[in-house]
Amino acid sequence: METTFFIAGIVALAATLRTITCANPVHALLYLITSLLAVAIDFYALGAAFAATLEVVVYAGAVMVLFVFVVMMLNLNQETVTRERHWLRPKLWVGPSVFAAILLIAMVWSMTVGGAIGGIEGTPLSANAVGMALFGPYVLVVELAAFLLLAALVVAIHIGRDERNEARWKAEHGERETTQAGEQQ
Amino acid sequence: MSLLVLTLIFPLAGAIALSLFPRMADNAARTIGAASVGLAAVVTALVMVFWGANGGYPFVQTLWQWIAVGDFHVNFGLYLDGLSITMMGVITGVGFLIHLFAAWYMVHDLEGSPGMARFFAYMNLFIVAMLLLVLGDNLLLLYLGWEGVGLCSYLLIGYYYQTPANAWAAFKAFIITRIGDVFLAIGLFLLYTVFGTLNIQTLLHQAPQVWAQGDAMANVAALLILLGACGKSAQLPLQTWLADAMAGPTPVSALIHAATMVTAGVYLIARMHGIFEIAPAIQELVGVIGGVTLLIAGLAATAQTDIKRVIAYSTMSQIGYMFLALGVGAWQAAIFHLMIHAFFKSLLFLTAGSVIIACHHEQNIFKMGGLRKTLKLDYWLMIIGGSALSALPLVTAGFYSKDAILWDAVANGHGVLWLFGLIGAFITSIYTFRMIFIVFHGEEKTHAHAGHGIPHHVPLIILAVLSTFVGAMIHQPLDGVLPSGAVEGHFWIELVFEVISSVVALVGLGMAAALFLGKRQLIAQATQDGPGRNTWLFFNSALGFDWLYDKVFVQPFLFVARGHRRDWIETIVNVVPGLASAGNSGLSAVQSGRLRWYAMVMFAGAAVLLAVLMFG
Amino acid sequence: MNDTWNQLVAVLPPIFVCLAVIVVMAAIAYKRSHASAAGITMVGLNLALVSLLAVLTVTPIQVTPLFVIDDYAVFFWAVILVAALATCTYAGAYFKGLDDNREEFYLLVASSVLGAMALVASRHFASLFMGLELLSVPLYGMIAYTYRERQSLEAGFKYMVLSGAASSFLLFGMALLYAASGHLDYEGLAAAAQLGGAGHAWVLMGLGMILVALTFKLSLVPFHVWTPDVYEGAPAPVSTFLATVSKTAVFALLMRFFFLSPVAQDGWLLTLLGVIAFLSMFAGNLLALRQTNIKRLLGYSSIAHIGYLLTAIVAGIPLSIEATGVYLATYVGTTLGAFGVVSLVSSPFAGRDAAHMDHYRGLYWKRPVLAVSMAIMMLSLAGIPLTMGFIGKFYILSVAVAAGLWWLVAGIIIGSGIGLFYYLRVMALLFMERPTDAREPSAAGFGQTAGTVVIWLLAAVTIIVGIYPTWLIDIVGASSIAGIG
Amino acid sequence: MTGLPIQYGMGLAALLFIAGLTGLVVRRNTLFILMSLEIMLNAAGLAFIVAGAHWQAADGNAMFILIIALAGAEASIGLGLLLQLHKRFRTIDIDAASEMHG
Repeated sequence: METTFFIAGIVALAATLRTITCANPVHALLYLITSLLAVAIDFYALGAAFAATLEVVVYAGAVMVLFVFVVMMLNLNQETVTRERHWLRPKLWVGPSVFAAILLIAMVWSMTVGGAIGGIEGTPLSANAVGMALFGPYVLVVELAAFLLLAALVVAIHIGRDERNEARWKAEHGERETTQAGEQQ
Repeated sequence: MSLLVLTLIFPLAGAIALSLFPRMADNAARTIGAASVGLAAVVTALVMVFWGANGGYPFVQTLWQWIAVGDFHVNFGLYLDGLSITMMGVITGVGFLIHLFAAWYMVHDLEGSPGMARFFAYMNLFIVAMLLLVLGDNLLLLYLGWEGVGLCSYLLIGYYYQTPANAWAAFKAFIITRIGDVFLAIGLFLLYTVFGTLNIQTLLHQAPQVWAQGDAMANVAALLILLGACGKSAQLPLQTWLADAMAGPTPVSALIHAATMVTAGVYLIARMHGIFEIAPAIQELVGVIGGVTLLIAGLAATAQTDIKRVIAYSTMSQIGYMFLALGVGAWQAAIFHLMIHAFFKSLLFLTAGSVIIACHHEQNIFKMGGLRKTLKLDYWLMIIGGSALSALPLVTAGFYSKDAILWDAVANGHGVLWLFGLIGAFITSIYTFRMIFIVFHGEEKTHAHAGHGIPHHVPLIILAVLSTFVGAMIHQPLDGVLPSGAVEGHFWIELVFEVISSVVALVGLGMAAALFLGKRQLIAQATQDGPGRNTWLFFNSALGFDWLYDKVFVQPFLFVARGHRRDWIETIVNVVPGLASAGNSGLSAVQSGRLRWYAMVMFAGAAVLLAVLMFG
Repeated sequence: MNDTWNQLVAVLPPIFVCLAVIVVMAAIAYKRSHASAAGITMVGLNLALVSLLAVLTVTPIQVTPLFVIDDYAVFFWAVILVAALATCTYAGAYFKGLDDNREEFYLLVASSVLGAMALVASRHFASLFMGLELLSVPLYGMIAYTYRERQSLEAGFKYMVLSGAASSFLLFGMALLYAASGHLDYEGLAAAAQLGGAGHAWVLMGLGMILVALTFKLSLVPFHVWTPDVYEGAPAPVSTFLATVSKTAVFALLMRFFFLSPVAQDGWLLTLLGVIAFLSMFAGNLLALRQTNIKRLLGYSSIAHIGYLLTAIVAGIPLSIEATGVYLATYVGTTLGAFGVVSLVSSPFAGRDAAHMDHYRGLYWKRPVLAVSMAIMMLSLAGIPLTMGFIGKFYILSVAVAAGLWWLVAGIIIGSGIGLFYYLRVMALLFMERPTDAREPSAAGFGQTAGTVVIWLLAAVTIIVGIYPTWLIDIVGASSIAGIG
Repeated sequence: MTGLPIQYGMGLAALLFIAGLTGLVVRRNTLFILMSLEIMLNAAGLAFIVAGAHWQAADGNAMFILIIALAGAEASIGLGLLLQLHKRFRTIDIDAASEMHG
């Protein structure tokens, strides 16, 4: 279990680092997916098989596909990569790296020097237990999550609308009803 | 007794309505402005009746507790006793008459330009603040009203702010009275530190128990209160603002700078009489300040050319009488004179306003003359008001009030102050009738159009009636609130002193007639050049106090300020705004608008915060 | 059975808000109508407000291990619902002229309110997290709602990215606390405090990361940088919502967390929080000093105000809860009024908001009611006596004095001094001569009238509470947090 | 104590978290900023799974599922905003969107 964890962990870390340093968006996305898959393996190693499945299906699957769509829509080319390289001058990394180091030291210190609090057995946790928790004590929060997704959906629809399509629609159907309704007030 | 609150609510509602609709029609503004104060006056009358019917005991209406955090409690409480009900009567009664007159006056003064609603909004707000001042049962509420009337006074003096001189006059009034306010505020802090309360009745009750007669702290507290009163009431050494305050519209001068606000100092000292009684040295000082001010102001009034300035100096002088009365312990006489003075002085101011409008905004008395033919009503009103001011015997109200003060001064053993008062009475007669004779007699120099209409006549006539002996018959329910201070003398002795002061007033009248009724050559020659001219100029500038203050305070201050423009003291003083400015620039630079930069600031902030939390 | 019934009653207000969301969605699907979307939302929010009275009969009550509905929560629910109602009223006038879909906005407002309500009643990290996100995610959309304006879009994106980063901090902090204690509810964390040396660093780090996220939402230094841009770019009603609902909910939560969880009462942590409060007072006021955009100015001023308010948590005395309630109620009322004026002056929607100070020069001569209300709000924000802002500030000062936090007392006083300068500058501007070429705000339509009435009411409340604060204090005094007596 | 020390799991999460944060600050391309956000959220999810595994309770997993919901919401809104930004500013350089400042 430990070996699996370490190997997958190293892969995840390396892939993540490549994601944030990579100039080509498509490559970066692939690295990110790799990283997510590696994290999923870690989940499995820690006994959270259900979470691992979700990580693969939802994260690496659904969410990343959204990114891929957008990358395709943006029509990125070699020029983008060149510009990206220009934006990633080493000088820019100095400041963030310093603070990253400070934060990392503080976090690691809190976990190690601050005191060990035990280990992980890696006992598998059944999906049943997770479901019982979600629809037991967490049921109201799950409801809230539903509203969260609804709100996100509405926002995405409102903001992501393509006005060209709409203009065509308007031309076909005359003035939009909303304007009329607004004037009726 | 919840009626009492209505006296505050009506004018307040008026002020709010007027300020929310600044573009309302002039007629609506006039109606709201005058009617709201009129309603307040009606309510005041009802309050008086009920209060009297219930035996006239002091009455506290605690509306609610304003703030209570820890040991600090301030109530929103109104206190009604003989003193505050007298003041209420003056404020709402005379105030209403002046508002009514203003409804006539402002139409002619504004001549169609906008600002009617603004004027009445300020005026109504003033009434609210003034009522709060006299009704507040604690010093914090009193101070709130005190600052409120100051603010309204400032706004109204600078009402015609387009003229820079008016704005400067407003500044001057604000700054000089503010000097007094600062002392008063320090006085309040001192009282709170010593007694742990700001409730006036509690303070007056505890003061004699805490402080021995003549206690140093009591003296300091009384002195601070006195300085506050001096600022508001235009008494020496803070008297210089009042004459310039005449820049405001004439009804303002009548309401604020004659009948009510300037007498707030007298009210304050009378209200805090318990403190002054255990600080006799300061009480003595009150009398001396009053005596000196009444002489200075009287002399200044004899050499003015502006009709409103003459009356303004006479106001200062009459308040001097009230201070004198307070100083000699004639508490009731002081408040009596306050009320009578409100009647005849607002009459004089309003009549002056009527004359000014009749003469097409002319205020210089030497450009008027012979007006008794065209302005018959104004002439007789001015005679009545002037007689009351000069305290002509028996028929005028001023005779009874001023005589009481003079008699109390003698009877309480203040011979010198009595002499001051007597000389003052003589001067009063001279300048009053000088003004009347110059304006209404002699050759006609301008063509005047007499004012007419109910809002013009009614207030003037009512005030004129009150300025005669009728006004003196009003009984003030001050017994038990203020020590009477009156000393019963032998009938004949009192009579002798009354005759003396009557004779003095009449001699003054005669002298004014001799000097100003005929060709006025004597005065004209005497003041043409040489020492006569210098004396005239000296008097005209109110004994040069403006000049003196300029030389003693303003110039040295400017000199020091100029000298230190670029040195280290200035640098230290400039550090504060400099720091603020630098802080603003520095922090604004962080607000670059760039998301990456914002993320970076947050990243750095989080890193530092968490590192400090871990290793700190 | 009876217990279930009581729990149902306790969650009636959120249920009404949920219903509003669903019905608005259905209504949009059926037929788009701005008026009915706004109307349905308002009815839902009002029903929720009324049902609070029923909730008061069953409080305090725990609903699932995640929520506790006590008088404290009910009080802040009331504040949130009132603020949301005002926002919707302003939005009705503001979006009237928008050539785009306007109905979704109300759906988003209602969802966001749901999140805020969950946040206020939460006693567990899961409900904290989900409440906070449900509060924020619709806000991304609301801020960028008029996305054809580049500023609105830019503001929305900035807020989304930074808020997302802050959420990650929050979650990581929670994970650390969970790892150290095995509990996710505030009171359960007490077990972690007893771990002593071993787990203490984990707990401290976890709390620190949670604080980073919450101080971001409260826009406290050094996480305040986003505030002015977002306030400026967002449509004026959204700025209103952001400055009131979002701040109130997060602060109420922070207060509850600090009072319920013993681990949060670590001395060093509180000192650090005090430093944040101190810096916020100064940074907010100094930044506002020479600001000419009124929305940015109000944004900066909100930084300073939350800084003052944080003093109550640092003090950590029983009076703090009362002071927080009073201060937040007065702050929300005043801010609603000030932003309401900005909203109405900026309506009908015509490109960028009328946020520059020049738009307000001489407003008194054009729209005296709005100008006088704005003047009252400025006085209240400055903390002048006889306005409710004074009452709030007085409370905070009393708390700081009672706890002996003299350096914070000094900060509040100096900050208020600086604040006086720019609030009065705005106020003076309202009464100046109106420039001839000023953009004349039109004042027609039902939405404008309704908005004006709301602002009127707020101005009246500002003054009434200023001179007669007892009733507010009594209400707040009765709203205690369940679990601490 | 047997098994994997919890520090390793949390340490990995912390490393991923800081990598994401650094990417957020360094990258100018809007797309990368959104990816960095996803990395940070994922790291927080990992932390919960690790902590949950330590206590052998379902809470960690429940929180992880909520985090995934949030990640989905953030991604959809973020990408929607990104497309609009691209349309309005004609670039995906985030520094271009800095009209408001001061």
